[in-house]
Formats: sequence, structure tokens, C-alpha cells
Amino acid sequence: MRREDIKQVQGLKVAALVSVGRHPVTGRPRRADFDARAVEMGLSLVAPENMSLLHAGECSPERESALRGYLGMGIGALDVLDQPPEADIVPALEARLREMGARLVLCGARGEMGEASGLVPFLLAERLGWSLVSGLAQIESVDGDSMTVLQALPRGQRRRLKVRLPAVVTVDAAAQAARQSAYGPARRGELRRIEGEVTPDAAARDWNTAPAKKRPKRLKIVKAASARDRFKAAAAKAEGGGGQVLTGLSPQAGAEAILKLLREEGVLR
Amino acid sequence: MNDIVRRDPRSEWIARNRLHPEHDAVLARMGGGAPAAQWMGPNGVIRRDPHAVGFIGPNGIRRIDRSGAQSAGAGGAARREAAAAPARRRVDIDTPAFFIAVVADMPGGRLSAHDRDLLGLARQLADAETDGAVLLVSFGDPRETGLGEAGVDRVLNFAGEQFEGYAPELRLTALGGVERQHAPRHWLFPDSPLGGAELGRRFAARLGERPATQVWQIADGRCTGRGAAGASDITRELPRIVLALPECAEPVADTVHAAEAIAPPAALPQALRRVEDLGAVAVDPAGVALAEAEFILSAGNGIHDWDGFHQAARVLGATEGASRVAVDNGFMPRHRQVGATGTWVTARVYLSAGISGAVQHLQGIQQCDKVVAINTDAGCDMVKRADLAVIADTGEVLAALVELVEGGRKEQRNAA
Amino acid sequence: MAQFDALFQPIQIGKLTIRNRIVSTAHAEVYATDGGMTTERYIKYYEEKAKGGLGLAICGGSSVVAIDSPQSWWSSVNLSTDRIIPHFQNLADAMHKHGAKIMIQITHMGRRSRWDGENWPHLVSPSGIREPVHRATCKTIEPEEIERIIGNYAQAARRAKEGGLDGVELSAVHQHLIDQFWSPRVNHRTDEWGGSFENRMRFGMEVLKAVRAEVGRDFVVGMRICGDEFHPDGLTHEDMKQIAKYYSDTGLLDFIGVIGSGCDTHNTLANVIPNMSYPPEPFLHLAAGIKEVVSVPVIHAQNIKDPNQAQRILEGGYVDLVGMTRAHIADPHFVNKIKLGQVDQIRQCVGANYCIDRQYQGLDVLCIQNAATSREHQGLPHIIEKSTGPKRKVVVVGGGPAGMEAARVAAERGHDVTLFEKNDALGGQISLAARAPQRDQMAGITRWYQLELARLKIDLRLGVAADAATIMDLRPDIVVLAVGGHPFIEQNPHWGAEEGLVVSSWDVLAGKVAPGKNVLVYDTICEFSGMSVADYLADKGAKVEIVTDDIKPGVAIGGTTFPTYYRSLYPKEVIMTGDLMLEKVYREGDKLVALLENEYTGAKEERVVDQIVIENGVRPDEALYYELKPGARNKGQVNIEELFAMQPQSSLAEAGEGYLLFRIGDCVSQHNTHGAILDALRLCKDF
Amino acid sequence: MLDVVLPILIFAALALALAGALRRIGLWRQGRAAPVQLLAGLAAMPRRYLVDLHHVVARDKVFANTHVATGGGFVLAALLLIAVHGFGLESRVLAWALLAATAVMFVGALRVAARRKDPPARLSRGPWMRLPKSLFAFSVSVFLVTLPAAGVLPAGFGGWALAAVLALVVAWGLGEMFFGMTWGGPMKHAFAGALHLAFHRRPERFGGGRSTGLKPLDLNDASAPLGVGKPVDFTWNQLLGFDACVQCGRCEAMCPAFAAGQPLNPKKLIQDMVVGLAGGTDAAYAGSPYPGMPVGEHGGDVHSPIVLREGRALVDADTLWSCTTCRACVEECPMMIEHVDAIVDMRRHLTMEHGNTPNKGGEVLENLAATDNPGGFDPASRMNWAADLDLPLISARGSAEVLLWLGDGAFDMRNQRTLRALVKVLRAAKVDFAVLGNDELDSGDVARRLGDEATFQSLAARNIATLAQYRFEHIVTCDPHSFHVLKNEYPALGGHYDVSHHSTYISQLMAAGRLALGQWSGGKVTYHDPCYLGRYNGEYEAPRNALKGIGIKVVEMERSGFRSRCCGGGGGAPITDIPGKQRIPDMRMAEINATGADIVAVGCPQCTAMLEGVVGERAEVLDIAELVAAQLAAAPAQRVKEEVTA
Repeated sequence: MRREDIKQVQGLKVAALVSVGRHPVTGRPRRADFDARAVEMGLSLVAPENMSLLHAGECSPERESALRGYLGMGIGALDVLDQPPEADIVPALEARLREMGARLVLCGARGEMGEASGLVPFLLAERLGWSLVSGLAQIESVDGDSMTVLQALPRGQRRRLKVRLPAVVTVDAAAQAARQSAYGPARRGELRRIEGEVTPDAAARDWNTAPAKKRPKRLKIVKAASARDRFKAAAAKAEGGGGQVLTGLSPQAGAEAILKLLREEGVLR
Repeated sequence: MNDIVRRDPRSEWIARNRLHPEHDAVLARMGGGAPAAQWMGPNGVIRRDPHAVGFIGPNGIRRIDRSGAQSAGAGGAARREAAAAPARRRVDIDTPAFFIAVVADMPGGRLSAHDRDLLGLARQLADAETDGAVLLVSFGDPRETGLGEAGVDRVLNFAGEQFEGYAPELRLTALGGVERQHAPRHWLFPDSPLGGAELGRRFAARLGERPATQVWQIADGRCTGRGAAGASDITRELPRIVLALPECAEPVADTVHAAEAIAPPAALPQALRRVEDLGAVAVDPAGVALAEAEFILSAGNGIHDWDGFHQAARVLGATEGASRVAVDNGFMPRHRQVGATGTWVTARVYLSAGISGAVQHLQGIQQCDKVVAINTDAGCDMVKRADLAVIADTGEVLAALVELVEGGRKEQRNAA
Repeated sequence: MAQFDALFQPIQIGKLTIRNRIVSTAHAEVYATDGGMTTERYIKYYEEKAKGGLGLAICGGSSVVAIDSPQSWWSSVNLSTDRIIPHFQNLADAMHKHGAKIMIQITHMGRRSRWDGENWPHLVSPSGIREPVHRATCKTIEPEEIERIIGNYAQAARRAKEGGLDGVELSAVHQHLIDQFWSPRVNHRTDEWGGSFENRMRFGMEVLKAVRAEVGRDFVVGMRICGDEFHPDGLTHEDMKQIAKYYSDTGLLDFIGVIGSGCDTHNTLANVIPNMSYPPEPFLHLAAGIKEVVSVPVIHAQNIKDPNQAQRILEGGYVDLVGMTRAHIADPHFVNKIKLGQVDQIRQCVGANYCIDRQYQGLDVLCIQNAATSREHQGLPHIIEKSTGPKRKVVVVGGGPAGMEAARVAAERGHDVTLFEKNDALGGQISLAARAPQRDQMAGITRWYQLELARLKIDLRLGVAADAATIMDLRPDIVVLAVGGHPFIEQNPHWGAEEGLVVSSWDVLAGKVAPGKNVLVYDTICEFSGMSVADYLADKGAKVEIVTDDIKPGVAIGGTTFPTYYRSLYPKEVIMTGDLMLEKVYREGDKLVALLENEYTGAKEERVVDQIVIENGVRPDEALYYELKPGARNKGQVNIEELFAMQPQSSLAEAGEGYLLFRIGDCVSQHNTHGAILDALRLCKDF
Repeated sequence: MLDVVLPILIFAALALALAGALRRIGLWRQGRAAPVQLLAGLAAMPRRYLVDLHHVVARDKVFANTHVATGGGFVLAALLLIAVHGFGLESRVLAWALLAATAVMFVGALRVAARRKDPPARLSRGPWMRLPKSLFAFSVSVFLVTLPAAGVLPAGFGGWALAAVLALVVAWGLGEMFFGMTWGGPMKHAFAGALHLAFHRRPERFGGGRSTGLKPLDLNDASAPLGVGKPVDFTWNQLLGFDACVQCGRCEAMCPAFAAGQPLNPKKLIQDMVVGLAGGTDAAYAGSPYPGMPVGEHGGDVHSPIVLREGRALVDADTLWSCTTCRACVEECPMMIEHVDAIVDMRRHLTMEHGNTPNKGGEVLENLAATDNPGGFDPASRMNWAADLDLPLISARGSAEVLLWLGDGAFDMRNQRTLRALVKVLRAAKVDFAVLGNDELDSGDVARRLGDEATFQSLAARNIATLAQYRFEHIVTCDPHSFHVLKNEYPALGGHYDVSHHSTYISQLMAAGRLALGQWSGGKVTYHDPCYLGRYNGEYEAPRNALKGIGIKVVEMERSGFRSRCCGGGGGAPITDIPGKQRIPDMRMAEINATGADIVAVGCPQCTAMLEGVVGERAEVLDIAELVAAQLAAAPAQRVKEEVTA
């Protein structure tokens, strides 16, 4: 859908939480993909002026250029809650969100650096007492105190939900890709540093972090103890065994049997 | 039925006397007991039925005794048992010392492979100390029959329509009830977009517990999970709540458990319902990637009416797949090829139309839950693999399916 | 990302960089001549793969390091003499010229050989236990001999290095001497060479150390092991993981190759080179299991034949390199075709195992579908060049393997080709062969031709039985007859073929005749077709006995294929009976009676059945040939001196009116698929 | 009566023309400042006009003569008219000269009229259709009124009625020729064109020079606009240049996008810029429209955006993104207007301010920023293709005679064949060469053409820094885009190199006898000139010489050399992928097929990709390097291994 097609919602204040991402191939800092999609989703609802961007974390020059990537989407300013790397950013974000008065907070499903557990939106929603929906593909409409959204399910499926506002929502790869970030607005945009309280993340202090170990997907589990069975399990071709075979039926009767199974499995919509 | 027994004492006598020249012929004629393996033909040439040699011995194994001392009669009662699968060890835990709770996704009411891996993990945690029990918490209408084999000691099912579909707030309240009642030592959730990922995080936030997410390994009281979008591994003390990835452990294979149902907490506090499920939205099946399609209609050599096939896919809302032959013959594009040399698919239902089932193809559909075959050849490998096979003309069955579905939809519309 | 990017990621093995992840793994080529030297044919065979873009070839399966491990049975490479060094230099230069790397597998086969030839050695093994596949007896090896052989290994490795090869692979697979020491199944020693894990590992370790000491750190030394012996008293997967880790941890190894299954029984041997009845990559899980515990690159082969499959395996991170050995026998230009975006033009291995089954009979390795493979030295081309001569009208009659190949080659030469096939589909007897259970992959041969003939835009006329008039209407310059023949069931009139008492295997496989309930298959050929038709009938629920006048049914089927037939036939309780001749068939009521006579005693016996199927080979169809022969400029004659020398037929160059007539394949006399394709290629490549 | 009327008419016309000129200059000066040498430019103008411009015009011999007659006649006549009739200089000689001038002009006008009778589609109509009549009016009337002065007719001949009629006709002529020259009209080109030549933004082009590199933006100046969003963002001499357009449509006839039915017509684009500079709509435009877009719906003024995100303004974004930057329009323009500069300027605004690069544009730019190559490949895999070639890395040696610049074709399987062939040739000639390996980054070409000057400058700066670490004599590359950027666009950022296209280098190796080559025995071969090698860098001969060196006689296409047609692959066009009625490479392949060639020789990875992408019957596409490598006399097998370890 072209973003121009969506009606802008008047009077709605939207905030997007953004983080510094990491390019999967080169590891260079960038705007995080899911976060950028969240911003894009916000821009489908409101004009850039009514969209607040919020980042909690450090603001080194390298990270700054990544954060400017969000400004390059046409938004004038980004608030940076200055937080050291070992801080728990949730209290700071919560306080800031309460101050801002946003009714809708958009978040990428998870970050691309650090723990990236995807917990922040859940903790915020819990603390703020707001609605939460995850995995949004699209916000279809916002109407007063609620909004209608499409939630992405696995296997490309979609579900329509009605969500009471205020709400925190998370966005992942199912949502529309973020618009290109433009150099001019990114350069001009303002990074507003906000000093705030710092809560140390004590729990994470004892963690060991290492580069991810490659983990090939499981092949077959051959449990059999006997050599013959291990042999057979490897060399035999896939056979179900015990299936129902219907012969001598009319095509209609065959079709009915199939239809019954399709209905039972719930794949027929 | 006439229960008067007819007898032919002479034949019986010959049958008993294996040295009688007509012994085998009589046995063959009588048909009872072991069929004769050889007898004299009318032209004075020995006739043999090599298929009739031997009999099933007392161990259920074919036995040949050329001395004739033993014959079928002796082992007549023997059953074939050799084929039976090795029995699993039964484990019952009467009074659980503690619980490891697993909140399974159970798509369609059955355990997913991911769920089974989690149960395997739960089993490890439960078995680390005596009388630890695995508690499965499930929602909606359960259709799984193999919970005991999957390693479940106790099942706590929240049945009822209100738990179906997307009801995270209600489910959260329910889990809260379980927490108060049973206080499991650990809570395990599949970190999957099917629901576990969200429910687990909600629950952790509700309890104020810091969970470990994207966990793929638990060992020695520590767990390792992915961080930084899969780029790093974070190892830490095992927390109470764990959201684990597929293949975090091997599913239970050696034991079978009670899977005894226990009652859910009687009264749950009223959940605040801020999210309402308005139902599924139709999506274009052609837009769904073959590898992740839920429902695939796949075409092979047996398809002659290609328009009919495409129409069937459209009407059924299935993603289209194809066998290699259909692709090589130019009827389907290369990216639609299913199999070890094409795309591996994971559909919940794989409906194969006119595919005989080359070994590469069968390999590629290994992970499909239900395979349905339409084929004219009852002996083909696809039919052997299928959970349901209809032996009939593929085009006709598809046409009938289309008619049934469209007819049904029309009725619904008229009724509405 | 590019579709096949994982294949084209270079990899470092030791100090060596391999340009891609595709390997031709060690196999016995049966081409080393002059006492085991890598001579012209050997080099050209490998050079073609290098030209075709292969990353690494490990040549010389079971190449011997010592003279008491005979080399002559499989014409394998002999590294027991310095005489090999200049030959290796030629081989290495030929490979390196095209950017490929070349290593060789070196081994002492211990008990796994035959003693009754060459130097008539007393074979050695840890505990003198006989080897079943080669029916070999052996002595218990003495420590002095062990020391000698360790030295032989080191010298062999030195020769490989001096010959400019890039590395050696120690064979510790297929029950060669190293893994004979490993396996408690055959190592019952109580001295320092047996018993405990370390002791059983000792021989391999000493070999590795000696080799490393001889060649230094920069030369690649790898080891090929199995992933699970699949014997109750053999090494399990867990054992193999322990072994792999043990050697990998020494830091002396540069790579490990993993093969699923042991090899010292007929049944396990069939696993090693899985034929078309196996699923793709059946033993990948074993290789992946080894990779989990070692720190060096892991190579795995076994039923990896397709670029998508290879990409999936490498991308999944299961192993580091894929062996695509038979894939390269079928098409040595496999890699380049991927690079050129011609994946559909790859002649894909179908797993017929013609290659390996010939090898086990001591015959040179050939490909069922690619007649150019291993005939590079004779000038048979893999890539057919366009002719610079006149464009000709070529009419090919018959769409079996001979006809399809003839049409393909003539079209590649740039001629105007028409192909007639009387059936509605191409394939000829291949289509029949593919009807049998577990043999459906045979159709892959036809499928490739179909795609190629379509790409080459030949004029394909299916469902047309060409007669002389139709052919002449096209005003051909050349007519190639490849019409095949018919089942020879009329040979013995007492069989009653005319009265319809017996049917042919073709009738059954083609579905012209419904399977009976109680069937006797009489097979005089003892190859695939008889076993296939028996399997087909049994699969349809028939009670089947297959009888032959030969030693036993399927006796002519090679070592990696008969076991898979047996696995299919025994569970269906098909009876296999040898040494009985079918004398006569007669009707008795609604039954048929077959009168059989014992070849050796003359004793007669009968079978009462309801269907009798005869497999008695093919009788050529010659009518069309004799009709066309008088009008042909060359009177239908093929100059066999030129043909066998792979030279152009001189009749092509002779001027004159009218057409040339040639016939190839089964319509001359019965050959096999390879024979048909060879006839076509060697004749038509010069059109 | 005429002696009274004529001076009044003449001086009135001159005065009005002067006023118009001042107004016009005022319009141009709305543009941004530009570094121009005013006096030197003016001084050079006549030569630029008579030599450089005429050189272009003279490609159409007939029309060149027409223009000399008409234009030359007019300029002379106008000067004499002022002298004879304006100042009343009584000189028979002058009068006769004036007669002669008008006669020459008349002859020219006849030719102009003949051409306008059934004009080709590329010519604009509208006011241009009356131009021959105006020329007649001027020349005939001035001729007639001069007859008395020449003494052919008595003064006062014909009485007042005739005089009045003549005066009116003279007025018409003067109006068109003098007044129209500055107030807008067909003759505007003479005035603006002359000044355009004087103040041209690329004075290097005159005197046979070549200037094709895009000019850098100063990104350190935060106040400078990022490209051109409104007409005022152009420099004043760019605006002046637009005004010089004669609407001859030679650009249109050459434009591949126009021919393919994409919404671009360079002539219309320049006219739209004129609309933008003066304000109004394009309703008066009387030439071929942008294909598929009706005329009259676009308009704007100098301070309004040229492209709107929504709705219509002066031009649509698709028009700007249709350009392949092939420079065929620039090459063909008799007024030497710089279309490509203008288009890229406007693209810069769209990309850097709007973030609106169509289709895959955004993705490609993001890839370039994150991975330094447009495909998003792992930068560490740049040398994967050459794993078996053991290419010497310059980082390991510090210096080499030739630095082989691989370009992003290193990631592309097709181009890898070309690169391998080139390596083979270099090795056969025993050239001392090395590569940057994984230190090489994308040259920045595509980022720059897509308007992302920031990414371009970042890549360029890093490449220049890398190159600065090593010593080498030449850079050789098989990618004309890299070639152009390294040679013509890096100097402005401080990188100065001796760069050769591989065909140039190979032909030099051949000439030096360093290659033992066999002779071609294959089929017919034609050659496709890459835009960035040919028009951008004037290299037409070397590729042909290289082919000649292996015995290939090139069968030329109808459009070849400086008139070669683009393959459609330049300027990021395959990335932005603006739909048309047909595809540019299909048109090009049709031209290739028309020669009956079996093989088309190419010298550019883009061209190779585009031409090989043509579906259906087509000639085989082979790079010059591949053709030459195939003719290398079989070298003795060399042991490559030693070379590596060395």
C-alpha cells in the first residue's frame, strides 16, 4: 500500500522507540530494521510533526549517525535519553512516555544489539497499564479510543484485532518496509539529549556474551539402539504407513473425504 | 452358518501320513493348516509351490523344517510380534515434588515439533531431581493423543471458547492462577511467533521475573540464548521463566508418562479485555512463500487440466507446489518445485495431486503434518506416504472438490 | 543473495585454498595402467572436471602404499614406487592449469582385497579375520609388518607431495587397514595395537604422525572415516565421533571426509554408494554429527547430486564441502553450468550406479548416460562443438536412449534434426525400466534429453511410427535408425507366446497386461529387467517366483544394486530360484502350468500359476533398416574401424546423391543404455 | 516616409530587445552563483560559436549550410540594417552588401521553409512554424527597402501605400528577429545561445576538449541546497543554458528512454525548465510530449518545487528517473546544453531531500552504505571468484605497474568470466599487475547517478585514501563506469590517476607485441560502444583496434561510435526501472541482430548484463577480453602455485 493512501489520524500522538541496529553482514551500525518499520507504521498514521522518536542509550558519534537514519525518514527531532550501556532503560523510558502523553507507542519487535530480548515493550505496557499487541503488520484505522490492526501470524496469515488505546505495539518483518532515509533531513534533524535517572541493570552483570555459535538445523533423530535399525532409519525412504487409502470411490466421495480432513485441520478458510 | 463339521477321514489319514504319495496334494486340496509346498502333478512331474515352504514358528518367525517333524499346526497359535515397536519405559510420578510448567503452542490442538522439544527440555529439568513432574498448560480444545509419549506428567487444560483465538489477557490470567496454585519451579514457553513468544513475555512482565529468551541450550543450571538478533550468545544462570527456541532439546523418546489431567484453578479473576479478536483475514495464498505455506496443493505428472488445477488452488486457498516432472515439462515455474532438489516444505496439509512420489519429493515433504494424495495408482510411493489417499482420476477429484467448496460457500452466503 | 552462493565460497584446507565447495571424492576409477600409473586416460578424466570448474578432486580411491596391498584388481594407483612421481606431476599440472586442486587417497587395504593375483600376497589384518565381500582370508599382522607399513604410508605421501599433488587423504573407511585396527569387530588383539581405545587408535595415529613428519605442515593431510559401521559389533556413530575428535585434536589433520555406513558386507557396501533407491543425502546426519565435534573442515558425499540440494546442505552448515562424485561422472561440467546459469542443462546423475557396479567387477568406470566420461582421451567430447561443415538434414528414428542422443548430438552440431518416436513419449526402454519400484529415477535420463532436445529446438514427432515414405519426404542427408527391438519371447515355441500363454516383461511394466495373482517370472538375462518386473508384480500384490536357468536371478547385477533389489524383494516374499530351464507352458483349466527342468540333473518339476512373464532380452527390429538399406549411399554400413577409433565416418565426406543410413543401439543387437548412447555419440559427433 | 519610419522601427526594436534582454538576464540571475569567467567567456564566444557549435551542427550538412545562410545572412543584414537604415549611412557599398546579406538570408529562409513544410517529429512546431515566414518578411522587406539606398530604385518608389506595407512587414521582421530574440520566440536561441556559449558551465568542452564528470556538491556547506529542488536552485548559467534550446529535437531523436516509450524527452525537459524559469505552464509547448503524458498539465515557477511528492508540478519524478545518463542528448545538442547535469541535480534533491529513489533505489543505496557494494554482498567475499587465480594483492607488494580495478562485477558470475579472461590476457603479456582485493570499494558511480552524492563522496574518499597508500602507474579496469568515475570524477575530490579501459590497455599490449594471438575464425562480430567509454571518454578506436588485432572485422551497427545507443543499463536505470513501452536493451539487440552478427563484442559489465537479459533469439554477448583471451596462443602449462607462495 502506498503511504499516501492512508488517512492521517488527527490529534493522535504517536511515539516510536528506536534503537541502534547492526547490519547483519558487516555489523555496521544502522537504523534497526524492525524499529524503522515501526516508525514507518507511525508515519502511515500521523504527520511527521506528530510523531516522536525516543531512544534510550548512549550517543557516541558512530551511534549518532545510525540514529540520524530515523531522522532521515522526515522527522525533525529525536529524543535521546542518555543512558550508559549497563543501564536498565525501562524506568527511564516509562518516565519519559508518561511525560510525553503519547497514546500509541510503536516498537520494533526486538533490537539488533545487546540482549535484544524484545522485552521492553512488554515491560512498558505492564508498567503503564496499557494494551499490548505484538507482531503488527498494519494499523488499519484509529477511531477514538481504539484502533483496528492486522496482526501477522506465521505462514503469512493475518488476523484482525481491535485494540483499546493507549497501547504499546510491536512490529516485525511483516510490516511495511521503512522508507528510504534521506541525507538532508538526517543531517538537519535534531538529536535532543535528555538527561535522566539511570537504573543499573544488575541482573545482566554476570552474563557471558560471545559471538553466536552456528547451529545447523536438526536433521533426523536416529534413536534406535540396534545397528540394523539405525541402518534402516538412514537408508529407508520416507513412508507414513497406516494411512487411509480410499479406492473405488466416486470423485465426489473422494473429494468429500479430503474436504473433511481439510476442515478438521482448519486450513480451509 | 452350518456348524456340522464335514470330514474326510481318508484325506485326514493321508494328511497325517507324510510318507503317503498323495500327502502333499491332499494337504494342498484341504487348504487347511499349512499349504503344501510340493506334490505330484497329474503328468507325473513334481509340482512345487515355493511360497508354501515353511510355517510361522512359535516365535512369530518363519520356520522351515525339511524333516517335516514340525509343521504349521505346532505354531498355529503363534502371533507375529517381531514387528511391534520396542516398548517405552513407563514412568509415573504419583506425588510430584515440584513442577516444570510448559505452556505449549499446540496449533490445531496438537503438539508442534517445537512444543515437543520444549517438553524434552522440561523433562531434563524435572528429572534432575526425584519426583519432578512436567506440567503441560494448554488452552482450547485439545486433540493431541500422545501427551504421555511426549513426556507430560500432568495436563492442565483451560478449555472453552473464550481461550481460543487471540486471547492473551485471558490466558495471562489463567497462567496467574496456575502460578498461585502450583508455583512451578520453572515456566517454559516456546519462543515462537505462534504465541509462546508473546505470552511468555507478557507473563514474565506480569510476574516481574526477568526471563531468558531465545534460549537454545540449558546445561548445568545455566542457559544460553541468542542475543543481538541472533549475532551473539548470552549465557546466564537459569531463570524461572525461559523462552526457548526450537531444537533446544531432543523430544522425549524412551519413556511414556501419565499425562494425567488436573483441574484448572476454579475461580480466575476477571481479565481486563483490551484486545478483541475480529478473526482471520483472507490472504493471497500465492503470496505465501512455499517453504512456509500452511496448505499446499501440489501438482505432478497426473495433472492434465492445468486451468482446473490453478482454479482448485484458488478456490481452496492453497499455495501451489509442483513435482520436478511438472516443472521440467514446463507446466510450473522452477521456484514452485517441492522436494530435496527444490524447496523443502513444512505445510500442515500437503495435498498432492497426481504425484507418484519420487524419493527426493518425499524427502522434501517430510516435515508436513498431513499428506493427502490423489492418484490413480494405489501402489505409488506417495500413496504409501499419505495419511489419506484417494485413488481416482486427479482432475475429477479436484473438480469435485472445487464444486463442493464453492457450493458450500454459496449455501453459507444464502443462509446469511 | 545469489542462489548458489554457498557453493562458491572458497575454503581454506590447511594452507590450501579451494575455489568452491564441490569435491569429486575418492573413488576407484580403474584407469591406472602400466602398473598403477596415472597415465593419459586417468589425467584426461580428471582434467575434464577441472575444466568444468570443480574445486577439489581427491583421486585414486584405495590407492595402495605397499606391495602387499594388491593394486591390480581395480587398476588403482600404486604409490609404492617412485615411478609414480612424474605421472603425478602430469596429473597435478593438468588440474592446476584449470584452477582445481588435486589430492589422492592412500591406503593399505589389509584384509579387504583378494590374494589370488598380482604378487599372491598373504593379506594382513589385526586379528586374521576373513573379509566377506572379497571372500578373503588373511594372516594376523605382526608388529614388524605394522612398522613397515607405517613407513610405506609416509613414503607414499612423500611421492604424492613430490609429484605436486596438493594433499593426501588417509583412508580409514570401508574397512581398510586403519579402521580394521579401530573396529572391535575385527581387532581382537591384546597387545599395544588392540584392546583399549588408545591401542586401537594407535596404528592410525602412528601413520598420521609418520606421514606428517614426512610431508611437513604445509602439505594437506586428511582422513576419510565412516559415520557408523551399522554392525552390531562394530563402531557406532558415537564411537566415530570420539575417534574423529581424537584425531582432529592432534592438530595433525587438515580435513575429515565422512561416509555413512560400514562396508564389509554386501548389504552395507550398497550404502556406501547409495543408488537411486535411497533418499537424497541419507547419511548427512552422520557427517553433521562428526562436524559437531571436530575443528577441521568436513567433506561429505553420498547421494548429493543437485545444485539446490548442495546449496541447502552447505547453507545449513551441516558440512563444509560436498562430495558430488557421481554427479561429476555424469557431468564433469557441473560447476560451470551452474555458473553459466545453465542448471537445467546439467546432466544429473540418476543413481543407476553403472559406474560403481562396473568398478566392483574390475571394469573401467563408465557412466550409464554420458558416454564421453572417461573417453576424453579418445576424443569423445562433453561439449559438442558446432560443425564447420555443411548443414545437413538428419532424420533419427526412435526416441530411446540411442535415438535421443543421436538427435541431441546432431542438433548440437548445428544440423536440422527430426526425431520420430512411435510412442507418445520419449525414453524407449528407459521408460519401462523406470516403472519398477525404486527405479523411477531412471526417468531422469529421459528428462534431461527432453529438456535438451527442446532447448535445441529439434523437430520432435511423437506418436509417429516413421516408415520409409515419411522419412524420404524429409529429403534427409542422413538417416539414423534407433528403433530398438521387441522382447524375444518367441525364441522357444513351447513357451506358447503365440497362443498368449506367456507375456513379456515389457507388457507387464508398460501396464499392457494386468499383474496376475500368482506369477512365475522366467528370466534368462539376470539383469535389471527380470528383477524389476518381479518387484513390480510383487508390489502390486502378486505372489511371485523368479526362476532362471542361470546361477541365480539378478546374478549379472552389480554389487551396489542387487542388495537394494533384495531389500525390496525379500519382504514381499518373492522366491528366487536358480538353475531351472523353462521347457514348456501349458494351460490347465484356468491355470497355467510351467514345466521346468533342472539344468544339472534334468529333473523336471512344475509350477501352477496364473501368469507367466518371460524376460529373454531384446530381438532387434530390422524391417525398416532393410527397406531403407538399398537406397542408401553407404548401404547402411558403419565403418567400424573409424567408429571404434572415434574418427569421422569417411562416407560423410564422400560426395554423392541420396542419403547415408546408420543404425545404432538395440536395433543392431541388444546392448544396454550406455551402449546405445555410446553408439550414438561416437557416430554423430562428426556429422 | 520610410526614412523616417525605418529608424524609428529599428531603434524601437533594438530598445525593446535591450529591455527584453535585461529582463531575460534578470530571469537567469535568479539562479545560484557559478564560477564563470565573464570577459574571457565573452571573448571566446565567437570562436566557440563558429568552431565548436558549428562542428555539432555540421553533422547535418544540409542544415548547417541553411543555418550559415540564414543566421550569417541575418547577423550581417541586421548590422548593415542598423547602419544603413538606422543611422542612415549613405553608402552604396553598404547598401549592396545589405542587399546581398538579405538575399543570402532569403535563400536560407527558403531552405528553412522547405524543411518546415513537412517537418520531422523531433522538430517543435507552434511559433517555430512561422519562423520561415518571419525570415522571409525580414529578408524580403529589408531587401526591398534597401533597393533605393542601393540606387536600384528611386527613393520614394511606390508611394506611401507601398511604404506603409513595407514598414509593416519590416516591423514584423524586426519584431521576430530583434524583439523576439530577447522576449521569447524562436529567435531567443540566438541571444541566449550566444551567451550560453560564453558562460558555459563546462568551458573545457570547447576547443575539442571533453568534460563529462559530474560536479561535486559541497556537503560541508550546510546551507547549500542538496541538488535542485526548485528552478532557482540551478546555477544562473544552467538556467541560461536552458534558454538556448532551439527545440531542434536532435536530443529527442537520440534519447533511448524516449524511444522506449519511457516518460522522458530531453527537449521537453529543457523546455519545462524554461517554463520553470519564466513561470507558466507547458501548454504552449509544441513538440513531442513525454511518452504517455499529455502536454498542458504541468507548470510551475522559479520558486516552486520542480517535483512534488503528490500531484503535478513542473515535471514528474519518473521523467527524471528514466534517464540512463547516456549523454546521447548532450552529445547531439547543437547548443551544447547539459541535460545530464540538470537531471542529476534534480535527482540529488529527490534522493537526498525526499528519500525518494524509486524501486530498488533505496535498497541499493542502503547496501552501498552498509556493505560498500550495491548488491549487499559480504565485502569480504569480493575476491571469492578469484580464489583459484592467486591474484597478487597490492597490499602485499606496495606497488605494481598496473592496478587492476575489478569493479562490482567481481560479485557477478557473468562478469567474473570477463575478469578471468582479462587476468589471462594480462598474465599472457606478463604485465606486472596487482589488485586491491577486499580493500576495493564500489567506485560510487551508481550512488552518484542516483543522486546520492553523500554516499558517492564517502566511497570516493575512502577509495582515494586506499589508493594513496600504494604506488602504481596505471589503473586498468573492464568497467567503463568505474573508469569514468576514477578518471573524471575523483580528481575533483583529490584523486588523480592514469586510468585505462581494458580495451585500451589490451590494444596497447597488442601494439607492443606483447601478446601472441591466433586469428579469429568464428562468425560475424559487431561492437557495441558503452556510453561511459565512448561518449563520456571518447574511446571509440581502442576496442575496435583490439578486435582488429585478433582478426575480427567489426560489422558496424547503424548507431555506433558517438551515436551508439545505450544498452539501458546506465545511470541506475535498471534499478529505478521506470516502465516504458519496450525495453531499451531489446531495441539495442534488434539493432545488433540487424547486422546479422553472431556475436556482439562489448566492453562493459552493464552492457553485458542488459544485452544478455534479452529474451529470445539474440547474438552471443562476449566481452573484448573474452574474445582476446580465446585467441591467446596456448601457453605452456604454468605452475601457478609457486607464484602464490612467493
